[in-house]
Amino acid sequence: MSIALVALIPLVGALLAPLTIRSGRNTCALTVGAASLAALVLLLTHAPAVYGGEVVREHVAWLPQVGLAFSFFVDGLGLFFATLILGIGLLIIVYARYYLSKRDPMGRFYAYLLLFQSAMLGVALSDNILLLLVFWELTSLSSFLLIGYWRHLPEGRQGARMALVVTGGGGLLLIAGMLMLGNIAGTYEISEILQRGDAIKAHPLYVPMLLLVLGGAFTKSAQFPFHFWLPHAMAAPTPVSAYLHSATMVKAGVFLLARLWPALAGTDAWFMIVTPVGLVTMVVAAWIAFFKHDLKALLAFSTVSHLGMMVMLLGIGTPMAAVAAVFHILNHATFKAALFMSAGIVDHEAGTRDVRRLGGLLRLMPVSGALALLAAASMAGLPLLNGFLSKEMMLDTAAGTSYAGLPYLVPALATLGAVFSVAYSARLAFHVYLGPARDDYPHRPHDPPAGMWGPVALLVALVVAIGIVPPLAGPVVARTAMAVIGTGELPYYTLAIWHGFTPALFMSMAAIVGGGIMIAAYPALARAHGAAWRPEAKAMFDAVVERLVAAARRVLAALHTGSLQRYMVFIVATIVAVGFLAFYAGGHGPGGRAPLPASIPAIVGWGVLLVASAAVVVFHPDRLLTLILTSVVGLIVSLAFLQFSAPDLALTQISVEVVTTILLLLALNLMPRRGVGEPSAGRRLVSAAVALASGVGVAVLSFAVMTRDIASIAQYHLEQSKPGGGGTNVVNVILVDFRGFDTFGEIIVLGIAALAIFALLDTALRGASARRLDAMRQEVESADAHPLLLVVATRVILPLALTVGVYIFLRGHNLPGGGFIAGLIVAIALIMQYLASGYAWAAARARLDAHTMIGAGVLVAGLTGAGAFVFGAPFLSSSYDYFHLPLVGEFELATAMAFDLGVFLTVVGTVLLALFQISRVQKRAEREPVPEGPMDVLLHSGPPRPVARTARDEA
Amino acid sequence: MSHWIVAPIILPAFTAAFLVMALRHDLARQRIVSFGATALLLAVAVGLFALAGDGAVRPYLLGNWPAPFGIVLVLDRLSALMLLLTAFLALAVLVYACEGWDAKGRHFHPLFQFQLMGLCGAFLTGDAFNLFVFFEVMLIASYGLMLHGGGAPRLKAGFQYVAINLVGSTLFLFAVGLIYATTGTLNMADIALKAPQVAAGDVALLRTGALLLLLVFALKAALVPLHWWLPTTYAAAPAPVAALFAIMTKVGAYSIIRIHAMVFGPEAGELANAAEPWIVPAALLTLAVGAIGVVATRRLLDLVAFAAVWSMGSLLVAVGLFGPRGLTAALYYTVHSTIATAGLFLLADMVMRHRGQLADRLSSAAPVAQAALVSGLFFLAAIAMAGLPPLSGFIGKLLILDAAREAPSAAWVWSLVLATSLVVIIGFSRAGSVLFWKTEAAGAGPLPAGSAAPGPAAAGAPRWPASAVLAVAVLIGGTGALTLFAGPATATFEATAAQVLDVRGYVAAVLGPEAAAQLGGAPGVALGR
Amino acid sequence: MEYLIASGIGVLTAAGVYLLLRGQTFPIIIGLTYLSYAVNLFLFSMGRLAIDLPPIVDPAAAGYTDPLPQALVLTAIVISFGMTALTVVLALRGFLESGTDAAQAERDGGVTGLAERSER
Amino acid sequence: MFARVLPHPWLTVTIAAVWLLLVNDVSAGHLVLGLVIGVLVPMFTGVYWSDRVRLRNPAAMAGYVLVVLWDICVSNVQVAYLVLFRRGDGLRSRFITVPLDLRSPEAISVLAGTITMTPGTVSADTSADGRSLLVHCLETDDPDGVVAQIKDRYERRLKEIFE
Amino acid sequence: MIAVSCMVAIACISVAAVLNVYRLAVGPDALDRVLALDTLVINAIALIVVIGIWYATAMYFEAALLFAMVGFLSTAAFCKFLLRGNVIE
Amino acid sequence: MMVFIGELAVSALIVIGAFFLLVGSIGLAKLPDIMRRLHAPTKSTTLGIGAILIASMLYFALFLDAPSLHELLITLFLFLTAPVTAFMIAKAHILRDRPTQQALPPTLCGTGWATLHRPPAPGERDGEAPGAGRPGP
Ligand code: NA
Ligand code: NA
Repeated sequence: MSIALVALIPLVGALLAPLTIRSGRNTCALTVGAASLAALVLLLTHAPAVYGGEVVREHVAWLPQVGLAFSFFVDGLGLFFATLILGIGLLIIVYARYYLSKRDPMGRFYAYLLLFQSAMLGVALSDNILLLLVFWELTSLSSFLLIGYWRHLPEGRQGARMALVVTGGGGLLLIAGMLMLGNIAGTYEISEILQRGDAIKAHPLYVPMLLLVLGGAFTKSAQFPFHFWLPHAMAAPTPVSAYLHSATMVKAGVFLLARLWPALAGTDAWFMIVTPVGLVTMVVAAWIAFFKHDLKALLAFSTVSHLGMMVMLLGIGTPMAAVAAVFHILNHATFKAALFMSAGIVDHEAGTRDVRRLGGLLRLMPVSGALALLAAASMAGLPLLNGFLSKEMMLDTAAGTSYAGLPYLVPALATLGAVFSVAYSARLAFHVYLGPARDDYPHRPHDPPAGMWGPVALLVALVVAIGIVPPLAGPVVARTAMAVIGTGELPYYTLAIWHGFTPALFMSMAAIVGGGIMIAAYPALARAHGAAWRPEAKAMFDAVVERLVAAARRVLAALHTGSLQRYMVFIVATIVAVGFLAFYAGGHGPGGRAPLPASIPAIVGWGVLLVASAAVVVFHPDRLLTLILTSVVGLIVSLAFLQFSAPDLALTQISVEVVTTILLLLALNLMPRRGVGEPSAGRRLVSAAVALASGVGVAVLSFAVMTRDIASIAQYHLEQSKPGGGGTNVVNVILVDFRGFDTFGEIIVLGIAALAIFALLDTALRGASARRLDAMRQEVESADAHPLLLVVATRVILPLALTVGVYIFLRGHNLPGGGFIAGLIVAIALIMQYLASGYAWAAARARLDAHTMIGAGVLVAGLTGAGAFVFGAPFLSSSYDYFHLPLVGEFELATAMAFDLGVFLTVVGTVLLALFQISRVQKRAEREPVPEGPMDVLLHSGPPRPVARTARDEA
Repeated sequence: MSHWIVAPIILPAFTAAFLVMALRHDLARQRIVSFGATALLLAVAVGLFALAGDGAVRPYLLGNWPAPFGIVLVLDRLSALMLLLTAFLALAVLVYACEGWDAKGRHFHPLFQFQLMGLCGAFLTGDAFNLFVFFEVMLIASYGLMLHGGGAPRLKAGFQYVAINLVGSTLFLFAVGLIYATTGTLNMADIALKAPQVAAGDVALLRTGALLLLLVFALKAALVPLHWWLPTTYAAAPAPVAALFAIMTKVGAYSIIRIHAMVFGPEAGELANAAEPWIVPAALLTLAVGAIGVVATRRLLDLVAFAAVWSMGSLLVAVGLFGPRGLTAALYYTVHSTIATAGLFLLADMVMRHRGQLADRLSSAAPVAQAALVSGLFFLAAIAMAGLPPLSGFIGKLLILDAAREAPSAAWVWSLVLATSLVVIIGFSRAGSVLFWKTEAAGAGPLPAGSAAPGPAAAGAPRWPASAVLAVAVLIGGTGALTLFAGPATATFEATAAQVLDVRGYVAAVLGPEAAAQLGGAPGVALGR
Repeated sequence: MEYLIASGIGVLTAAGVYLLLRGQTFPIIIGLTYLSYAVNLFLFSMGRLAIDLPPIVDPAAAGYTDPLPQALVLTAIVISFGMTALTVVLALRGFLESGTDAAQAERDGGVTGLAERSER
Repeated sequence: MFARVLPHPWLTVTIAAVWLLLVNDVSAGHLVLGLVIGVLVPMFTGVYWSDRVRLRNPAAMAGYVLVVLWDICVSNVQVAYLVLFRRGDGLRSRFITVPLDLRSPEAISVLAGTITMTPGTVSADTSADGRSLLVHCLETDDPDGVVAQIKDRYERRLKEIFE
Repeated sequence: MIAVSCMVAIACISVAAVLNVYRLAVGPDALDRVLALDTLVINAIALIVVIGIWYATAMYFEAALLFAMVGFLSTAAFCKFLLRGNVIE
Repeated sequence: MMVFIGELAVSALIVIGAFFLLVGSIGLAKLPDIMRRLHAPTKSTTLGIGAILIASMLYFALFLDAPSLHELLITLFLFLTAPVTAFMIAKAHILRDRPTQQALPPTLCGTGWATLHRPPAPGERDGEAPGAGRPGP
C-alpha cells in the first residue's frame, strides 16, 4: 500500500490544512509541508528498487467489472514525475507561505494545493488507465479551484471555468480513449498494456483510440490549438502558476504520451499527428510569448512552447527523441519553476508584472535578479546551463527527422522555435532585470525574505549543476527514459556539453543570433505585431461558449414555452404515433367472435353520445353547457354499463356522476363561466387532427379486441367467488377479496385526494387568493338560498337515501352494490342536505369530521387486512361464516364486509371533505349575507322579518 | 411467506392514517412519528435487501389467493434494491423537511408517508393493474406534496404536472386493458408466460399494449419527448419534495426494466425486446435536451431540474441497452442519480434560502450563509451529478459507456454521453462560479427589476441546523460510498440484472416450476417461497 | 353493438383529446373527464360485450360476462374521481391565486423566462 | 326521551317499509332489521328535521292519495291532449297566486307537489313569507276557479291531515 | 305480446330520447337543457324498467332506483347554481 | 285466460307508460317557452314511469313468480323529486327572465316572491333589489 500512500498522504494534508490554519499560518504551512515531505520520503524509499531495475506494483480491486482498480506502480518514469511533483511542491509550499497575504485564506489554499498534489501523484503512479483517468480529472477540478482561488477577480473565475472546460472536456475524450484502449489491449493495467504495443497498434480501432487519447493529452498540455486556456489560468496566485502551469499539471499530457509511448508510439499515425502538433505549438507559442507584456503570460506561453517541444520529441517516436524529451522535462521543470517564482517575487515586490513597467531590477534586488537571469539563460538554451543540453539534443533529433518527405521542415521549424525562445528569454532578461533601474515602481522593490528566494536558489543551483556537470542527471534520465521506451535498450547517447560541430550546434548558434536580432528589433516587431490581426483565443472561446448558451436558450425557449397546450400536443402525438407504429408492425388478423346485433336504444344512446361529444367540442367555452353535456355523456355511459351486464359499474357511474357535477359546479362558481375559444385556426386544426387520430386508434383497438375471443383468469374468480370468497357478486368479491389490495390502494388514493384538497384550500383564504375572492362580483342572485320544497323534500329523502345506502352496502357482497357505491349514496344524501339547508346551518347541527372518517376508513380496511396476520395468513386473507340469530334468521358475516366498511368511510369522508372545503372558500366570495337555514321562507312568524345577518359568519 | 414483504406498504399507510386521525394538529409529534416510521421503513428495507440477497424470488400472495388469480407482491433483488433506495432517500429528505418545510402547509407528513407507500407498492407489486393503482397512489400523493405551501407559480406548474400525469394514467389503463385483452391475465409472471403464446393475429394488439405501457413509464421517467413536465415541476416543487421526486422518475425506469426487460424481455416470443428500438434514441434525445437545459437556464432550480432530465437520459440509455451489462449500469446509475439529484435539490434550497428576492436566480448576491460548507457540498454534488471523478457519476458513466460498447448505437451513445457531459460541466461551472465566487458585499447585489428589497445579509442569516446539513451530507456521502464500494455494489447489480433477465426463474417462483417449463428451455434456478 | 361501442369510445377519446389540447384549465378538466369515460369503456370492452349475463353467481344463469374488467373499471372510476376532484380544486386554487385559468406555467427567469441578463 | 329516540314515528315506519321493499322480502328478520334502521337513521337525521310533524288525521291521507292519483291520471290525459293537439303558443298560460292557509312547511310542500303533479299546473315559487304560492297554469281562462279548486280539493284536505 | 309491447315501449322511449336531445341541442337557455337532461334521466329509468321486464330480471332495478333518487340532485344543483351561484352555501 | 288477461294488462300498461313518456318528451320539444315546457315532462313522465312500474310489478308477480313491490320505491322517489325539480327550474327561470318577472302576479301579503324578494336591512338599502317581486296590496 505504500505507493498508494504516497498519493494519499497529501490528501490527508489537504484535509488537515483548513483545520490547522486556526493554529496559525506557520503551523498550517508546516503541516502541509510535512505531509509533502513524508510523501516524498516514502516515495524515495522505492528509489533503490526502481534504480535496481524493478517495477514496484500494488493492486487493490475497485470495479473489476469495468477494469478499474486501485493499481499503482513505480517505475523510472513514475518515480521521476512523482519526485518532481513532490520536490517542487515542497518548494512551492515554502514559497507560498511568504507569497500569500494575510487576507488570503491560506488554509483553503493549501487544501486545494495538496488536493492537486495528491491527484497529480495519482496520475504519475497509477498502474491503471481508468484510475489514471480519475486522477486526471481530479487535477482539472483542483486546478479549477486553485485558478479561481481569488474569487473576487473576474479573470480568475473566467480562467478557472475555461481551464475546467478545456481540460475537463479533454478528460472526457480521454475517458473514451482509455476505455477503447483497455478494450483493445484486453487489460486496463498500464504495465500490461505496455507489453502489448504491437497488438494495439495493429488493431483497427487504433487510430480513433489514438485520436481520443491525444485529445486528452493535448488539451491538458495546452497544445495547439488548445493552447489558449493556459495564459488565462495565470489569474491564479503565482505559486499555483509555478506549480500547476509550469512544473506539473500541464506536463500531465506530456507524461501521458510518455507513459503510453511503448503502446502507442512509433506508428505513422502517431508521428503524423503528434510531431506537427508539438512543432507548431512550439513555434506559435514562442512567438506569442515574445510579445506578451504580462510576465506570467510570457512565461506561460513559453511553457506552452516548451511543452510543444517535448510533444514533438515524443512524436518523433525514436528512442533518442524520447531520451531528449525526458531530459528536457527535467530541465524545464527546474528553470521554469524558478522563473515563475521569480515572477512572483517581482509581482510581490514591484507591485506589477507588466514588462513595460519593469526594468533594471537586478540592481534593486540583486539576489533574486541574478537567480532569475540564470534561469532565463537556461530557458534560452545558453551553454553551461541545463536548458542548453536538452535543447541541443532536441535540435539534433529534429535535424534527423523528415516529415512527409520534407527533410528540412522539422529542423527549420525547430530552429525557428529556438530563435523565438532565445528572443523571449532575452526580453525577460533585458526588459525586466537588466538596464537602468527605474524609480517609478509603486513601491521600491528589494530582495524578499529568504523563504521566497530560497526555493528559487535551490532550483537554479540544479540548473547550473546539471548544466556544468551533465552526468549528474545521467541516472535519472537513463532510468526514466528506459521506462518511457519500454522494454527496449536505451539508445547510445552521452550527456555532455560538447558534442562537436554537429548540425545542432549550428542550429543553436543560429537561434542565439536570431534571438539577439529579434530583441534588438523588438520595438519595430512589437509595432508590427500590434498592428496585425491575430486571433484572440479567449474571445473566440468566450464567443463559442456564449453562442452555445444562446443557442441552447433559443432551443429551450422554443421547446419549453411553459404552454401546457404545446406539451400536450407533443405528448399525445407521440402516443398516437407510437401506438400506430406498434400496431402496424404486424401480427393482426380479423377476429372470429360474432358481433352482437345492435338494438334501437343502443343506437339512440350512441347518437346521443355523438351529439353531446360534438357539442362539447364546439361549445366548450360555455362552461355550464359543457357540464350539462358531460352529464348527458355520463348518463349514456352508465346505461352502456347496464346494457352490457355491469350493474355495479352502472351504479357507481350514476353516483360518481352526480358528485362530480356538483363538484364542478362548485368550482365553476368561482371561475370564469365563459372560457375563450381557440383563436388560432392552425391550433384548432392540429388539435383536431391529433384528436381524430387518437379517436380512430382507440376505436380500432377496442373493436379489434371485442371481435376476438380469449380465455382469461376470470374463470377462476367466477368459480371461486362463492366457495372461496363467500359472495355471489363476483365483481364485489374481486374488489374486496381477490383484488382487495387494489381497493386498498384505491381508497388511499381517495384519502390522499381529500388531504391534498384540504391542504390546497386551507390557504385559499389568505393572500392573493383572498383578495380575489373579496373582489368577486356576483351576478344577480335569488334571494331564496334554501327553497322550501327542496328543504322539505330533503327531510324525507335524506333518511330514505341513507336507508338505501345501508341496503346497498349490505347486499354488495352478493348483489350489485358494496361499500363504494353505498358511500357515494350516503355522501350524496348528505350533500343534498347541505345543498338544501346551507353549509353553516347543517354543519352546526351535526359535526361530520371528514378527516377522522378518512383516517378511520383506511385504518379499518388496513387492520382488517392485517388481522389475517393473527392467523398466520397473508395480508387481506378473508374469512366468512354464516350465523343464526333468533327472529333475524341466518345471515352471513365476512371480514370482507369490514374491509368494505373501510371503503365506505373513506368514500364518505373524501366526498364531504372535498365539497365542504370548496364551499368554505366560496363563503368568502359572498357579497350579501347568506340567509341562515334550514329554509328562507318564514312561516311561523306573523309579519315578515328580515333574515338574520349577524350569525352568518360564525357557525 | 415472509409477512415482512408487505410491511413497506402497510407501514406508511397506517402511519399516514394515524397521523391524519390522531395528530393532525400537532406538528411536533407528527415529526416524531413520521421519522420513526421512516426509520423503521429503512430498517425493514435493509432486512428485505438482505433477505433478497440469497437470490430467491419471493412471492407474497395477498389474500392467500394463488397466483395469478389474486395479487402477488414479489420480493426479488430488484424490488429490494429499490425499496432500500427509497427508504434511504426518504429518511434523508424527511430530516431535511423537518427543518421547516413541513410547516409551510397542511398534511405534509401524511402525504409523505402515502407517497412512500405508493413507491414501495410500485416496486413490490407483481401485478400489472396493481402497479397502476400504486402509480396512482404515488402520483396523487406527489401532487399533494408538490403543491405543498402553495403560491401561484407552484399551482400553475402543479396543474401541468397533474394534467400530464393524468394523461399518463389514462394511457396506463389503455395499455393494461390491451394486455389483459390479449393475454387474459394481469399477473406479471403470467403475462410473461402467456405473451409468447398469444395467437398470431393478436400480436399487434399485445405489442401496442406493451409499447403504450412503455410510453407511460417513459412519461414518468421524463424521456423526451414526454419530459415536459419535469423541469417545471421540479423547479416549482418545494425543495424536499423535489428531492424526493428524484425517486419518482426512477419508478418509470424501474417499470421499464421490470416490464420491458423482464416480462416482455428476451423470452417474450414475437414480442421479445419490443421496446428495444425505441428507448435508446429517445434517451439520447433526452441527454441532449437535458444538457441544453442545464446550460441555458438562468435559475439554479431549473438547472438542477434539467440536470435531472439529463441524468435520466443517461440512465435510460443504459436501460435501453437491455443486456445484463446495460441493466447493471442502469441500476448503478439509478442509485447514483437518485441520491445526487436529491442532494442537489436540497443544496439548491440551502443556497437560495438566504438570497431573498434573488432566490435561485443565477446572478451575484451576497455570500450565502455558511458559504464554505454550502459551496463545498455543492461542488461535490455537482461533481457527482456531472459525472466527474471521483464520485459515483463517473463510475456510472464508465459502466454505461462500457455497456454500450458492443451496441449498434455505440458511436451515438458514446459521443452524446460525453459531449453532453461537457455541456453539463459548463453549465455547472458557470452556475457555481456565479453563486459562490461572484459574490458581493452584503445587500449590494443588483436585483432584478421589480424586486423591492435586497436579500438579507448572509452575516445575519441563521446558520443551518445540523440535521439539515447532515441530511445533505449523508446523501453526498452516499455517492462517495457508492464510488468507493463500486465493485461490490456493481456485483450486486450484476446479480440483480441477471435475476431480472431470468424470467423463467421469476415465473417458476411465482407460478410454479410447471408453468416455467411452458416457457421452454430449462427452468430457472429460483428457490421460491 | 361492437361497432357502436368502439366508435363511441373513439368519439369520446377524440372529444377528450381535443379539449385536453386547449389552453385553459377548465376544458382540460372536462377533456380528462371525457378521456376517463373513454378509457373506462375501453377497459370494460376488454372483457368483450355480453348482454344480460351479469357476473352474479346464480345457478340459473346462462353464463357470465367477464367480471375482472368490471372490477378494474370500478377501481379506475374511483381513482379518476379522486383525481378529478383534486384537479378541479387545483385549477380553482390556481385561478384564485393568479387570476387566470390559463394552463401556462411561468416563472420569471426560469424555464420560460425571457428577459434577464446573461450572467458570466 | 321518546321524541329523541323516535323524532318522527311515521318516518320510522316508512323506513321499515322502504327496507322491506328494498330487500323485496317480508320476513321477520327483515322487519326487525327494517325497524332497527328505521330507528337508527332518524336518530342521525333528526337534527336536520327539527320540527315534529304531527299527522292529525292519518286516515284522511288515504283519501287524499286516491284523489291525487286520480287527478294525476286525468291531468296526464289533459296535458297529453294539449301537447299533442294544440299549438304551443296558442295555449293560454299564466301565473296565478294561491293564498295559503297552511302553515307547516311539510304541508305546503305536499300541496305544492300535488299542484305540480296534477292538472295543468306547476308550483313555481312561494312568497317570502310563505303565505302565497305561485302557480303556473298551462291552459286556463279562469284563474280564480283554479285557485278555488286547489284550495278546496287539496288544501282543505291537507289542513285536515296536518293541522 | 309483452315482448311486442316492450319493443313498442323501447321505440317510444328512444324517440322520446331523441326529442330530449333535440331540446338539449336547441336550448335556448341553460335551463331548457337542464330540463332536457332531467327528462332524459326519467326516460332512462323507464328504459331500464322495460328492459328489466324484457330480460325478466331484477338485476337492473337498483340502477333505476338510483337514477330516481340521486338523478334529481344534478338538476337541483344546476338550478341552484343558476339561482345562487354557490351550490352549497 | 288469466294468463292472457295478465299479459294484456302488462302490455297495455307498458304501452300506456311509453306513450306518456313520449308525450312528455314531445311537449318538451314542442312547447314554446320554458314554463310551458315544464308541464309536460314533470307530469307525463311520472305517469309514464308509474304505468311501466305497475306493469313490471304485475309481470314479476304473475309470470316470474317473484312478486315484488320494490318498483314502488322508484315511484316514491319520483313523486318526491319531480315537484322539486320543477320548482327549482321555475325559480331559476323567474330569476333569469325579466319578462317573466314582469308577468308575475302580486303576492297576497307584504313580501315579494321568495326568489326575488330582498328583505330590507337596517342601514343598508331601503326597499328591494332591482327586479324584486312586487308586494301585494
Ligand atoms: Na359530470
Ligand atoms: Na368520471
